[in-house]
Amino acid sequence: MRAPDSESKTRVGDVLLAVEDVSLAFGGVKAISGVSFDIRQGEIRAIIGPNGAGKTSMLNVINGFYHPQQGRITFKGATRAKMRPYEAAAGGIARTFQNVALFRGMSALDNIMAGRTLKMNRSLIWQLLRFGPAMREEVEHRRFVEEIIDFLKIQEIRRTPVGRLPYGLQKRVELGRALAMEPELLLLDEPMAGMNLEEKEDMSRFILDVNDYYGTTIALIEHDMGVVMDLSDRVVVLDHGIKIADGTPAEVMKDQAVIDAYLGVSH
Amino acid sequence: MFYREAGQFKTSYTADMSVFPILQDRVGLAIILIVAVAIIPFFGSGFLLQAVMTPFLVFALATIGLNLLTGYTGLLSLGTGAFMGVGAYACYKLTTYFPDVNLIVWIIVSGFFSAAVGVLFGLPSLRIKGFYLAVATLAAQFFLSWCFIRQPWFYNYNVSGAIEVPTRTLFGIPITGATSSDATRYFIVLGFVIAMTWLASNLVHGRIGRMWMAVRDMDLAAELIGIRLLRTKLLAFAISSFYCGVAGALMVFMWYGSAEPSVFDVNLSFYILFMVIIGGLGSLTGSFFGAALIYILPILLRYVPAEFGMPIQSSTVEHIQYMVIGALIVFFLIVEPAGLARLWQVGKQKLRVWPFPY
Amino acid sequence: MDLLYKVFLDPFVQMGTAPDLLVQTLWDGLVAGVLYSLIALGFVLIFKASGVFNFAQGIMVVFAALTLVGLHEKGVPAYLALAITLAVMFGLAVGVERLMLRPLVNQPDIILFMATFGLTYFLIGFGELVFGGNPKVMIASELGLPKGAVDINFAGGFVSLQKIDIAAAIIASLMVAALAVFFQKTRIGRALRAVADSHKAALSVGISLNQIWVIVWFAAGVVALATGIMWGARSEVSFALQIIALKALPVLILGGFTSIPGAIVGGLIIGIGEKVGEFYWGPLLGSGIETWLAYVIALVFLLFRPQGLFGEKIIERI
Amino acid sequence: MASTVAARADTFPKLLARNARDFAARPAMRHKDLGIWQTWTWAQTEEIVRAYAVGLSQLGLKRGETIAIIGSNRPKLYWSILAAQTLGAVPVPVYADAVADELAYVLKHADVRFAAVEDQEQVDKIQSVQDRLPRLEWMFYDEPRGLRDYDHSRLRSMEDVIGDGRKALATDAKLGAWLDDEIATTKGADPSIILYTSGTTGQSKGVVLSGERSIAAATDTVNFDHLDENDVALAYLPLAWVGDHYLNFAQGLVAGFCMACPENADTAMADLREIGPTFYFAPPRTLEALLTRVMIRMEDAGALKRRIFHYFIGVARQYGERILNGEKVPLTGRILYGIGSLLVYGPLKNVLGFSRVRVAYTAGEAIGPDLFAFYRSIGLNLKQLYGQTEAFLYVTAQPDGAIYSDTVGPACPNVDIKIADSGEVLFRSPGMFTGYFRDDAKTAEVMTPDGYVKTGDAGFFDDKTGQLKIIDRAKDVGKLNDGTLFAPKYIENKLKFFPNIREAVAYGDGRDFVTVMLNIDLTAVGSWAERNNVAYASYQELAGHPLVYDMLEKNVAEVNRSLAADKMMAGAQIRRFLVLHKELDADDGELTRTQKVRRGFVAERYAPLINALYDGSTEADISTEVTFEDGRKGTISARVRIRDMKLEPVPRVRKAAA
Repeated sequence: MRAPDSESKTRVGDVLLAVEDVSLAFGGVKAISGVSFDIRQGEIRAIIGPNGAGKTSMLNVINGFYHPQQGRITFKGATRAKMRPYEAAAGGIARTFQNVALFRGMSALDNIMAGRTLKMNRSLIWQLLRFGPAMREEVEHRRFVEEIIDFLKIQEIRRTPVGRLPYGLQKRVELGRALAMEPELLLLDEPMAGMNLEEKEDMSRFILDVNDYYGTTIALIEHDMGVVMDLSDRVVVLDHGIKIADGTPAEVMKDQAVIDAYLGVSH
Repeated sequence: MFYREAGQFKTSYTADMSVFPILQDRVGLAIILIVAVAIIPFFGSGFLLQAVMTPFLVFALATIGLNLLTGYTGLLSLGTGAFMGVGAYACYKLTTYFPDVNLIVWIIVSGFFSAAVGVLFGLPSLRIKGFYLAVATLAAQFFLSWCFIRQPWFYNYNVSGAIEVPTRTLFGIPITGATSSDATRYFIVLGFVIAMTWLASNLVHGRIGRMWMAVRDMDLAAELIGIRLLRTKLLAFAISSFYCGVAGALMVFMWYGSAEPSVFDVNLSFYILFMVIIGGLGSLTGSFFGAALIYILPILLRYVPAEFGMPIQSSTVEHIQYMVIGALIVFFLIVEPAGLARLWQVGKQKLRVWPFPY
Repeated sequence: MDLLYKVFLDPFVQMGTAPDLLVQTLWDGLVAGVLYSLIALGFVLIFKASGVFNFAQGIMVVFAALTLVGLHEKGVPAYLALAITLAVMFGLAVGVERLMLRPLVNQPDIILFMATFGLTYFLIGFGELVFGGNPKVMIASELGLPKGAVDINFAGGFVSLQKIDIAAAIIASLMVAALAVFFQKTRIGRALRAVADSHKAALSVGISLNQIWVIVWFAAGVVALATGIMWGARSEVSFALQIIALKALPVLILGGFTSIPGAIVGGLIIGIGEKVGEFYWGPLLGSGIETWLAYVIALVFLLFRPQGLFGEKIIERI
Repeated sequence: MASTVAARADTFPKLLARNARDFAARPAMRHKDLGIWQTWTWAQTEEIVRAYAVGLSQLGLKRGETIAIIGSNRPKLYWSILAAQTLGAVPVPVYADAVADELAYVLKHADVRFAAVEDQEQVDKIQSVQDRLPRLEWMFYDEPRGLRDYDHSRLRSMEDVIGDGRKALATDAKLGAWLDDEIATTKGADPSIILYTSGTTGQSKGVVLSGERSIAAATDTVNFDHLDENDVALAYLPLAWVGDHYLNFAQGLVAGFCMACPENADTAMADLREIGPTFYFAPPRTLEALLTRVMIRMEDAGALKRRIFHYFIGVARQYGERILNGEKVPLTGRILYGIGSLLVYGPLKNVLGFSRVRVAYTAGEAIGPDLFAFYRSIGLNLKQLYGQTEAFLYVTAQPDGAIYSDTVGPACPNVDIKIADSGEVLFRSPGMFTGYFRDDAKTAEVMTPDGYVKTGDAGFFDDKTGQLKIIDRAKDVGKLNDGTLFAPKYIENKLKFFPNIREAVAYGDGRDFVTVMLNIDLTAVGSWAERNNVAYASYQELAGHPLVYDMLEKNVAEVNRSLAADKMMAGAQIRRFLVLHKELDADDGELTRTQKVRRGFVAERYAPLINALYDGSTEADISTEVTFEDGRKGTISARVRIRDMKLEPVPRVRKAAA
């Protein structure tokens, strides 16, 4: 029973992240050219577009993995020129990946615990002794992580090495790891790729719950238009690295440029 | 089969996160410790202490050191021998200049020297990975080896070019040199190994261990959750080299008694790397298994046939040893690429679910 | 000041004042470089076709040379010994493929790398067991290789070129040329190149991966034998050579792991670099710096061009 | 000893106070939550319950009122029960998986103004029938997930209620004394709880139990099985079922032992293994499923291990029960059994979580002799009991050392049993109920004038063992047209002892002969199909497979043989049978929530099939409506084939011997 729409509008606040006139090229090949859009506090923002539209590149620019040749990115009011990914992480941007980038040799629990790294600060000496403050810190964060495990309903697989988990669960663990960072902005790169209907429904539920429960702002890339319609407050549409539409899902669906772009690749 | 886990439940995270959560494992560990501390030194022969156990422990310590770097952080190093050498030479120089300070202190301090050198040669790890990094560590290996051979200052200008361990005492008991007993030296090495294994285990089970493994498993994702790669890698280099340095110092002071510079050549690096791989990357238990197999097995090869009245020429034995080790490495890699630690784990798992197969 | 002068000026002054010595040093470096190149070539062959970083290439050189000399010592005529050695190297290739590569297929690189360590140990033990561990003299003259030196007057002094070195350079060039022809013109060669790109492509050429492995390991064995003969003729046949073989690593770093021209150029750079370094700068530090100079050159190089001389810049994608 | 003191405390809140005093630091409740076993001592439990009670009273819960408790086994729901009882209010537990209609009926019948529920699912369910429950005022939930945006004017989290109560207790000094007063005011004869029976027929009835009787009964059995504060039980059976309320809640409070709640239904097995209970109850169904899983998992073991396993299971069958009963066993037997313990039984019990079990019970239906023997032979002290909600569970229970698979034991301490002329079992017990809630007519119906309760079960005392033997529901025992005695359950149980048969329904009363409808066991038959390369795409296809029919025919023939051996039953052999195309399901009303077949309902629903069984057709069409897990409805149709059976000759010669 989700809050009625009118309420969800009030939940959306000021601009959290603004992308202005960003261009990115790899050795002459333009991936993104002159794209501007913003993400507001508390909203679920979808980035859609046909394959090769530059969606993932856009996320990579936002969290500092790629450095755009041109344009500005303003996050929480601060405009930055060049940012390292770990600085983006420290600033409150978390991320999941299209092809699950979990730490395969570690258990689900350890993966999510790793997401707490930035929040933990006991020194090497305490770490070596692993009692006193270091252990208290571990316990405190373990508790936090257990809440996430409970939230994502992955209790049974806590100790399983993630490499052995089915794909859908890996995606869930990855979301858990991102949540463990307590991000202000959560970037989800095709969170439902390769999932069956049931898994998709579960994941949609989780995304809405995250947005609702933790108040996390979410930017997601998704192919499934149904999912986008259901989840997102606003949608930005990219095609060949250019923004072709921006608005509510309903508006975007009616946009002729969008229809053309999608018809071109319809399958 | 021996496990009775029903009823071993955890009511706190501290208990849940302990390194040995199962009672039977704790009992097993206690038995091993008792044997190591109270039985071997009193009932073992001098040969067992001096030629088997002490070297085994030294190698195990070095293997743990390299495992922290290669197994946990995923950084391949071929410079272990040199880092061990730094520890040995640092300790030698320190105790020469300050003979009154207790040697145990210098062994620990020599680890810091080794750590510093390790960090220096770890700097390239920011930009280079995999085999490329291995070459960087080879540079360290050959450069440092060269230093030990060509720079007489390191070996106090001895004519032999080797370092001789002076006699040092602890509470009036000689702990190094010809007058010290095998048992004393064994105890010191054992103490270091137990303490440092415990510390390493603490480290890898906490935040730092997770950071290392994150870097190993997927460095890009690690960076995106806020891990600073260079710092993390350098920390791994520092701590790994610290362990190797201490192991090197122990090797010369508690085992060899004197050492030619060639002891710390590239072959030692490979030797330790074998132990890591055969033992199991990313496993402390495996480090002990690896050291045991690679070091103790050849000893058995040498003495067991003799015991059965099959005298074989010692050079022949050595050649066969090489062949057997080589073949074993390939064999183990084929049977279980994840090393003895994995075999151990699988076996343990089998016992835990016995009589079920999985 | 004095030190700065010694490091930055004095060596160049020496080069200018005694160009004959410089040329002699460069020649020595070139010859060493040729041998490094040959070892690196063996690495590249195997790495290209199977992705295995063959640590055992060094010991294969020793093993091949040892077999050749050992057979001759036991009374086998030189050329017959050469033929038998080739057969042994083929047997080795088959054995490696059957007993090592096949069971380890699809394992991570580091595991295959470690397996070649095992192979190294095995070959050391086996070689010593059969032929003994003492250094041996290469049967260079029996194989028809030239002896003695050619002295060339140059800039007031003279440069001494060993005939065997000239022969080495020529043979190495021929071998590289032969390999180039093999890769470009023959069906198997094309398959080998295909396999470097994708395993499926190789299958479509109609050659099984296992056959390809045998072929490349044999090719690497032939290269190793040639290297071993050259090297042995210059010094002696001993197991110390396997450490020198590690020099191939910096060569590969410079040249890239998959490029044959890279291996040649890299080998020459390293060979010349370390001889020149040793001759002019070595005395400053206490000599013997050639043991590590190659690695430091590679390391410095790596920091500026991590992808190697001929490699392409890698764009990381996530 | 705990029980002697317990005799003086005649309500559960009084017992709680005693435990908080006597066992203050001992664990009262554990719950696997957030990865570890969260633990509350008796002292903590009392503090929480008192705060909770104050919180509830502030919201208006008063003496004599009812409060519904709905959800799985969770500490907060048990505390809701205790908090309500502290105020003299009466808790009414409802099955968590009850559909909205059942829920509405119970809540309305029990006249609840409050409901303590587990989570969003239950809140949604109640809200969907809210218009039928005008008296319902407040709902309290344990799990806040998904409920944040709900209208909270009539909804509160238990955490908040407890928190408010705690604050009130801290600020108002008199409140504590008032609470003590409330506890003291409640008399032992006052209703303590109302348990709604799922009932094999018709609407459920509210069984009212009083505090003093509940505690008296629990005290007897606690002494009978020597339970004390060091014991641990896993509360994994439905909280609304008398078994859970008796075995875990009442016995736990009386003995002061620890009740552990699993993380969720999926992890119950793993949690069982972790917590390692010392007191364990499982219905035969669960034990059977467990054994099936053991055997299937052993199939995948290596040949050597499998041989070791089967050899020592054989040894156990030979000596295990005798060793458990303390009988004389040859030395070789003891040695072999000792080795078996080390290699098989010990590890097996460990993996199943039974290592520490001292006392285990099974009840609810007949248990297969092999099944029963298996568990006992590996050293699990499994016993049978017979009981019902109206008795507050126990009527009979087997004492250690006198265990038989086909009897349910002698009368429990202080229990009187009579067999009526009709064969019906009647009892009078310390824990017997005070009446059905708001249904005096029904109460009068089951009580005899001299104060005995009619169980509705037919049975007799076995001559050999002196223990009670239950054959069937009294009203279900019928006669064939030729006058032969027909006890359907007796036949069904014999069928169900075959692992391939999950459920059987026998018909024959007022007919010429006996017929049965069978349900295959998907796990067992599925694994058989896999081994024998029998391809199938659905349950329906597998159930109708000719090879499956062949296999089941052998089983039916064997049952006929055993029926023929019994002179009473020889005439009631199975003449024809069929295999149902769908599994009988509680969601479709075919089974009760405790998984018993509702014979009448099934007969109505499958009337075309039953007709076909008796009119000689070889197959029949059937179409039934089914409810899916998510509540949607659909229809399944099938053509079901019918097999004729040969009858076994009745061995007259043995008549003399019998």
